[in-house]
Amino acid sequence: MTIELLKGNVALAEAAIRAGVEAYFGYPITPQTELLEHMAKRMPELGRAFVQAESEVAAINMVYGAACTGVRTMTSSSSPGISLMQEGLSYIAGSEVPAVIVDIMRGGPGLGNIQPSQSDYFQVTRSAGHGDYHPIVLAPASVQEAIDLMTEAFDLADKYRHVVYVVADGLLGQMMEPAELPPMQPLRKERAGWALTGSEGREKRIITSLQLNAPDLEAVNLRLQFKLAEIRKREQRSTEMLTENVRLVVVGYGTAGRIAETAVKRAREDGMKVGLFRPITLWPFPERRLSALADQVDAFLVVEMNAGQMLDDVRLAAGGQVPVSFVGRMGGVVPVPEEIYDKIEEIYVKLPVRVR
Amino acid sequence: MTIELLKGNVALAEAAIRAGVEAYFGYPITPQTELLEHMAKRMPELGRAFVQAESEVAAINMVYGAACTGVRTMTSSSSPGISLMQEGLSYIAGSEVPAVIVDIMRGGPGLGNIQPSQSDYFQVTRSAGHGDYHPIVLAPASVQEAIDLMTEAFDLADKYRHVVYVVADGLLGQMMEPAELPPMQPLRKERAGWALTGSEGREKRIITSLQLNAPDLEAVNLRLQFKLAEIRKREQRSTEMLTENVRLVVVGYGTAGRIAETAVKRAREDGMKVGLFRPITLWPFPERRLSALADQVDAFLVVEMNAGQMLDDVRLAAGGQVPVSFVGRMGGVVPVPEEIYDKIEEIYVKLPVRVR
Amino acid sequence: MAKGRIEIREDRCKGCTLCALACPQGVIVMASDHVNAKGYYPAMLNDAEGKCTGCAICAVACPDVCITVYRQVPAKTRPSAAV
Amino acid sequence: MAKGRIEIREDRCKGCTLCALACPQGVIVMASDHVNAKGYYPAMLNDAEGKCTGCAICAVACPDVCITVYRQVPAKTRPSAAV
Amino acid sequence: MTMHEEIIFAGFGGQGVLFGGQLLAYTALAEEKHVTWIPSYGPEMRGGTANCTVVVSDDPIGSPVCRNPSIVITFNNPSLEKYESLIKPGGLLVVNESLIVEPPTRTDIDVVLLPATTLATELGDTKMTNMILLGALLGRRPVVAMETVQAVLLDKLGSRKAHLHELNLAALARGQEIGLAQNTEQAV
Amino acid sequence: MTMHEEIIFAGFGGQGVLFGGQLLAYTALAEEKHVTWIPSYGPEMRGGTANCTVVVSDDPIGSPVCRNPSIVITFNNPSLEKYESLIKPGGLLVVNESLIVEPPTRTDIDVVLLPATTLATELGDTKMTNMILLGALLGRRPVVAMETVQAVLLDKLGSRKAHLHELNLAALARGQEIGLAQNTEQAV
Amino acid sequence: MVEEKVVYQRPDALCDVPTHYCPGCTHGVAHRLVAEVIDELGVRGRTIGVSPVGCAVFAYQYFDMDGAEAAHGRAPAMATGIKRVMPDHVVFTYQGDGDLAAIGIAEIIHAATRGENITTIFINNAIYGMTGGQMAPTTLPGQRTTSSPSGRDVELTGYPIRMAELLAGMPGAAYVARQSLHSVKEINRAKRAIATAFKAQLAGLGFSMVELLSSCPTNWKLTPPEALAWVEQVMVPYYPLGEYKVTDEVRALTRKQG
Amino acid sequence: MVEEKVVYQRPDALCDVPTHYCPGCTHGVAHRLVAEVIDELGVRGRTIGVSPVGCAVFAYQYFDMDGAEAAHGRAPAMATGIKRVMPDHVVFTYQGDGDLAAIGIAEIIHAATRGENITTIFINNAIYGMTGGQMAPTTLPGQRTTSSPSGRDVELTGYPIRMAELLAGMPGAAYVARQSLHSVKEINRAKRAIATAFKAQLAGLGFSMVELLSSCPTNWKLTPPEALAWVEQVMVPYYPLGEYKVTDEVRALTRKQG
Ligand SMILES: Cc1ncc(C[n+]2csc(CCOP(=O)(O)OP(=O)(O)O)c2C)c(N)n1
Ligand SMILES: Cc1ncc(C[n+]2csc(CCOP(=O)(O)OP(=O)(O)O)c2C)c(N)n1
Ligand code: SF4
Ligand code: SF4
Ligand code: SF4
Ligand code: SF4
Ligand code: SF4
Ligand code: SF4
Ligand SMILES: [Mg+2]
Ligand SMILES: [Mg+2]
Repeated sequence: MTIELLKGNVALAEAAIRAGVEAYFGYPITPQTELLEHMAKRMPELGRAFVQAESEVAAINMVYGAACTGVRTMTSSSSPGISLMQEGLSYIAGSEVPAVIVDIMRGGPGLGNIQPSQSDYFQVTRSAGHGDYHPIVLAPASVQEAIDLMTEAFDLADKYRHVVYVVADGLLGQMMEPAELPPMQPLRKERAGWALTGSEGREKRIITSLQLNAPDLEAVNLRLQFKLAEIRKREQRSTEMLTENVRLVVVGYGTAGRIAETAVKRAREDGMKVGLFRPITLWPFPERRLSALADQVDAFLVVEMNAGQMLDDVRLAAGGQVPVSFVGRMGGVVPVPEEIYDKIEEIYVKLPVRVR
Repeated sequence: MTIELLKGNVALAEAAIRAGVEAYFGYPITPQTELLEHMAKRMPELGRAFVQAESEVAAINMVYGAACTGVRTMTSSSSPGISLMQEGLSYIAGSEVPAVIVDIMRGGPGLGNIQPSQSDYFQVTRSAGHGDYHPIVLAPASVQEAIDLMTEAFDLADKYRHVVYVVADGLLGQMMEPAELPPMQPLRKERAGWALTGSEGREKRIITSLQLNAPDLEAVNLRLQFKLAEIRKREQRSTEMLTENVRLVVVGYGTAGRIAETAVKRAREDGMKVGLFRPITLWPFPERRLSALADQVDAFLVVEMNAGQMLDDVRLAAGGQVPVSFVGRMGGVVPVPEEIYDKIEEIYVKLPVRVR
Repeated sequence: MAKGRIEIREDRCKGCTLCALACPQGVIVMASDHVNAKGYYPAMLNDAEGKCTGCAICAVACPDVCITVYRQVPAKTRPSAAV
Repeated sequence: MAKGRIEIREDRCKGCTLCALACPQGVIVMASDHVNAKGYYPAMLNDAEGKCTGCAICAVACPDVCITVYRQVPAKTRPSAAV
Repeated sequence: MTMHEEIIFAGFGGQGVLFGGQLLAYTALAEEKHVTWIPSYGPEMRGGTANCTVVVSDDPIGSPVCRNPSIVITFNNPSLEKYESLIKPGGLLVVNESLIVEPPTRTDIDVVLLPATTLATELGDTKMTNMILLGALLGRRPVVAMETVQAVLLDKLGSRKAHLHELNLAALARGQEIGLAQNTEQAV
Repeated sequence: MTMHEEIIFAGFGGQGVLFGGQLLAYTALAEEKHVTWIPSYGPEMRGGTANCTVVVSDDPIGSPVCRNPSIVITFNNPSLEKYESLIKPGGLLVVNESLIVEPPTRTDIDVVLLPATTLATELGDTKMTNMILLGALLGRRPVVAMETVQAVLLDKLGSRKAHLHELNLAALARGQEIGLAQNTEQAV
Repeated sequence: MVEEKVVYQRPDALCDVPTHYCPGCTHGVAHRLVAEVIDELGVRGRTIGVSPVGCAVFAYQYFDMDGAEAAHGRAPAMATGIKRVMPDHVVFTYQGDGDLAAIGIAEIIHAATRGENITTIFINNAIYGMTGGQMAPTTLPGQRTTSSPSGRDVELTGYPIRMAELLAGMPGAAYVARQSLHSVKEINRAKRAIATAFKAQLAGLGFSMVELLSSCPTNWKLTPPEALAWVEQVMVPYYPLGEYKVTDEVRALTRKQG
Repeated sequence: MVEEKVVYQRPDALCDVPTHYCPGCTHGVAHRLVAEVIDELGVRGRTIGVSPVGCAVFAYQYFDMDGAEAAHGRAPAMATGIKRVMPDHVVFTYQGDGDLAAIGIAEIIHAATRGENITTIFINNAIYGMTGGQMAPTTLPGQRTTSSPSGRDVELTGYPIRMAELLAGMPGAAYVARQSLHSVKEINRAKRAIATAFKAQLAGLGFSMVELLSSCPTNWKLTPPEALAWVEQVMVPYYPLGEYKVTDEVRALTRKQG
């Protein structure tokens, strides 16, 4: 394996292929198109399924179909396309089949633009369509992490038979960076015990999200909630930099987290006791670790490329113990380290002395 | 005007008509079908527009079109149909045209069932598609309130040029209850200054959600956020029962709130100092009033017909000051007052004595 | 004319009358004196005269697959299989 | 033959050459010595011999509506309007 | 004490279950009581089951649903099996005897047993089952006044169904009579 | 001190702006430096503008974007107008003199001015503009070694474009020469 | 001596369970025909059925084979996903007219356009059955439904859509037919069409669809026999029966295999 | 004495602003024709245009009249919403082939089925222009695109879809034609078709659509003249030009009005 200069979108696509994705269904949309295009080239070459669907609605339902047969399957899109997938995602979650969705977010609402954004945070973490559930959401901040999380996304999807998002923004999708791809995984020979493979020699199997009877549907939901509680317990992931003995922790994910890293470093150089907390799972939100930090620091500063969405989760994790500030840009504007630095400084000088 | 025995869905439809809705576009789905059917009968009678669209996707985009001309317009659906409207709703919000959406929620995820549920809380309050915004969300708990809020929904939509949801569940949709309809409002003659009415004798007008340039889209978003902040300031609504001098406040909206009311009354009869807080606007969440209550009580108990979604908002409003418990049913199961009573009792006996 | 016979699964019958109307021999009647567990008046074979030909038309018409059809055929003497 | 003339809005021209290829008189040429503000080599009328007929074919072919076409017509003596 | 009854009507589709409940609800409205009516909808509909919950009260109604109704009318056997055990102690159970397998066994509730389907057939129309049962309920517990029911019923039927007025009134009366009779007989 | 440069390449589409940046990025990778390359995409693309940001560093790179780059190559006049004022004090500005209206005025930065388009035409191919400008940059600030650039370039061109090897190398050399020369001349 | 032989019995591919369909609803007939064909082709063990949202939502419970439940209108997309990764399996969708001709028209047309090698059984009953009788794209002019209470007004809602004709126009379609379920004769014809459709799929010839005119006594507010008469007298004239697309390969197939 | 008169100038209905289209892209020609027709009909002040998502996303900036921007593929639904409340206004959609024939095929078919009284200008350039050249439903067999890098494989992706033929089959459609923009002669024909389409709407006759074969030099990687030649030589044979649906009322109209 060698380190190559890879574009985020292409790296995601190739990582999925190496993780053994057997079927890709998608519809072109900027800024994720290179992902679909890489699939268009590679999947037929490898004898795997690639369909450019007539729409995102069709794409997600093709994913649903392929997922029912127990193969690794995925789609990718960007914000408006993800909105169109909400019903399908809810069916997938309700039927408990594994599927991986890449959302390379862009500025909204509406047609908005194609610049980098994180304004789908609520849409991806809160429900993905109607009904009571959260998808698992992974948010890489570099091309290498995108590759690693893409691989992991399939494992998590299979493990929990659940919807797993990998979310990034157009900047990461378009960026080239040195990274290493994992070796090609051999395709699985065996299909899971729930998969539709034809009933020859066994009882028939059914995959459905329908339970007309309320108590039956409640039972399904209780199982789902139990699973989500397990995921919440086991799969919270985050990374930190310089969070020992600090007064202020900056919280940001993906590109915003990465830009914040530079700002934090500069603030440290300038003598401020500041650290960085970067959630890697947006759902389950790494609340345990953040709550622990809330006991040790004087304030949090949330950085997002939106109007403040993860902010709610940080506030919930902070539990009213420390003040939480916010700095963000919207509409496809990417913040620069300087403006985050300025905000850090502004908050830092006013930090209350906390008696512990 | 007389008090009639009215079915929730029919009352919503007729209230919209009396509020001057000039165009209805919808697609059948249980448990809101009577609403569409009432419109199918009444709108042509009145010479107004009714189209049974080919899908919810088409319906919301027809609403978008009609809304651009400055007339009062609406659609109605239930959970899976609402999921399909997410992209269109995001366009409407991004273009800042007024539209009213009724969601008669049912059990999910996926096809789920058609029983009453509140599991779209996140989907309706958090974003409605991609991009940074919240729709206004009104949640009636009785047929009369449904009528009143339906009327108000159009006023709010016009006032803020924004998406307004009226959300209820199948129970309220199907229930008959005495209520009084307002008189028929005359249709507006004048169209708003932003509406598309043909450019004869004036400059052309454009309605779009597209701003390819990031700073331009950020400007749109800043305006949108400003508007949302205004709404948050002015439009928080809730109602309360017996919340003076209590130790525990039960928080529930819509049907769940109403069922909780009975439980609270019984608990009072049995000597527990318990009150009820019923949010009427789910977004903006009535956080100011609830925060004030958090200063006065020892605990909150949230009741929902879902796995605990408004719970986040109550926790945020409580700000870590008081413990927040939850009781809920899922999958279309409607809780009965008895089980809420049991939960109240369970919590009440363990309430910590809070020193104030 | 071939000789036939049908069996109707009364518990499955929804009393739609389609078999009775389809039968060319008119030997299916609807019960009028009792309902089945689902509350329907079921179809019944009323073929005292043995007019049923086993044509299976009723079975093809039935939306609920309630009807099994039998027909009498000359018995073939089966050659005893050499073991 | 009618006599004509065209004006090309150089700032709008994208140098696609379609007008030049369409002109039946061959009197439109592409600049090779300068680009316009957008960086394109614009089309230009090169009609020293006055061959342009004002047929407007170039204008119909132009995707960027850069061309205005004029044609010479016998002047009519306008009756002086009685005021 | 103020009146507050939670009443369930339960039976097959086609037995007029929902209309029986609605008639009670309309009557309660006419008497300016508070009232809610909720049908069960959804899977049961197609399965043939129909039922509705009517809450009638002197006070504004909170919950329109309940675990333990104070009154239940069961039109058929599955309904009896489902609801008998749920009725509040001291509550009332009105049973269509024509379609049951075993009679109810609870002793802490008030029970009215009557072969409503048979009685309806005798009156000349099985469709009258619901009126007979409602009559019996009101005979036993006058949640609303019979006169109001009659007036509301005639109003709802309207002139288009004038030919059915007599029959409906007779059915109500027949039920009421039995309800009243058993009332005397079994009064606790 | 460790090296960390934030470099913007900016010009028209068709001038090889993005490839210029990529070549630098590939070279940085070959030298085992940390590097990020980001194109501007979106509305600008259609408007004809093309630019990219390359960050090269001895340390892992946090932000791949910056407000104040340390080095900028402007391929045309709009880019010069946009970026001159943004460069960090002490930074470097490489200007394609062929397509500018006014020369840069800042005195707190290092400036290399060269008529790259004209020089490229002289070399026989306007497409060499990017190589000349990159050469000039490296002449002035050897962010990466010229030998590595050459090796990576030949590798990227491959045998299919073998006929272009010489020309590209010549363009790089021509630029480097000017960069070096002005370096001596204007050294602060 | 005479013996008794069974000349008709429930097909193996149909589970021995009651259905939730209303009395006289020909959804039941359509199910049985599909099951018979699958039995006769001997492919039950490698068939996967995709159920719609509509009255046939529980089709997966009735067919004795692997099955999935699609979102409303999306069965062809779901079937595409399945078929692409299970090309050796038989994949079919079973869809109503609301499902296929309204919300799902994009998915069915594109499945046909792509020549997706699946089979669609399309139940045209001129109404939305499951939701209680609203107008469908196939509702006839003047037909009263709960959402066209004064009868379908073609001025406002247009004319009913003829899906067999429309899909026959797609080059990717190998076999497209419309049959009816209103009489035993037609039922037998319908079964032959269904058999041909599945055979086309087994031979890998592309998309196949059989549209079946079907009754909805409940929402039409007719008795079961009246409903069949309505199919014959009102629907058939608007929706002519027959084969609308039979590629040469399909024709060869039916000739060869009888 | 001779005078000079203007024989061609920019139509009023087109704003005097530069477009973002690539050099030689015939989207510009289509815009101009629509604007000319609207001017000639004198309806600019009561016309509302609906722009698509695609290269023509900014059409609303170029037409000098009220305009809205639809979601991808949903222009016909949006236009329906507008037209139903503004029946006296002229409402048209302008859509690309990805927009109309892929994601938006349900909306266009149902607008046609309903006989929605709107006009659609459909730009078929056999590609997704805006997103950088992916395969469209109209991409020709063997055509290389970024999502069919070895050429469109009809086995896997099916055959291109012919929208004019398909929509002509809808009873609600009053006028459906396909014309091309590859030469001045064809451009003039296209204009006549566009005029007929708008006249049909003005007369309230139902849905009208003109499909225009259009070039995308950028994504086809051809020069503008080569691109026009490709339209003529490759596209026209697959997409025959002509009028596919002209109801008697429409014919009467064009006869009467010339
Ligand atoms: C997205 C969505 N929209 C609407 C519905 C409600 N719905 C369920 S079935 C149905 C229509 C069924 O009609 P049809 O497809 O004709 O089938 P039939 O019941 O007539 O067999 C509708 C609209 C739904 N479940 N999901
Ligand atoms: C829901 C959604 N999906 C995808 C896109 C991305 N997108 C923008 S334009 C376009 C296709 C444009 O192609 P076409 O309609 O043929 O128009 P052209 O650019 O060729 O004129 C796509 C897929 C989008 N904006 N929204
Ligand atoms: S088998 Fe034929 S004759 Fe016998 S009952 Fe059935 S239809 Fe009648
Ligand atoms: S056709 Fe079947 S369901 Fe109908 S009456 Fe006859 S046996 Fe019963
Ligand atoms: S008007 Fe005709 S002759 Fe004159 S330049 Fe244009 S095309 Fe040529
Ligand atoms: S056709 Fe128009 S844009 Fe093209 S070269 Fe001629 S004037 Fe310029
Ligand atoms: S509603 Fe209609 S289609 Fe549905 S099961 Fe009943 S009769 Fe059949
Ligand atoms: S990409 Fe193609 S369709 Fe789009 S403007 Fe350029 S040439 Fe025209
Ligand atoms: Mg139907
Ligand atoms: Mg196109």
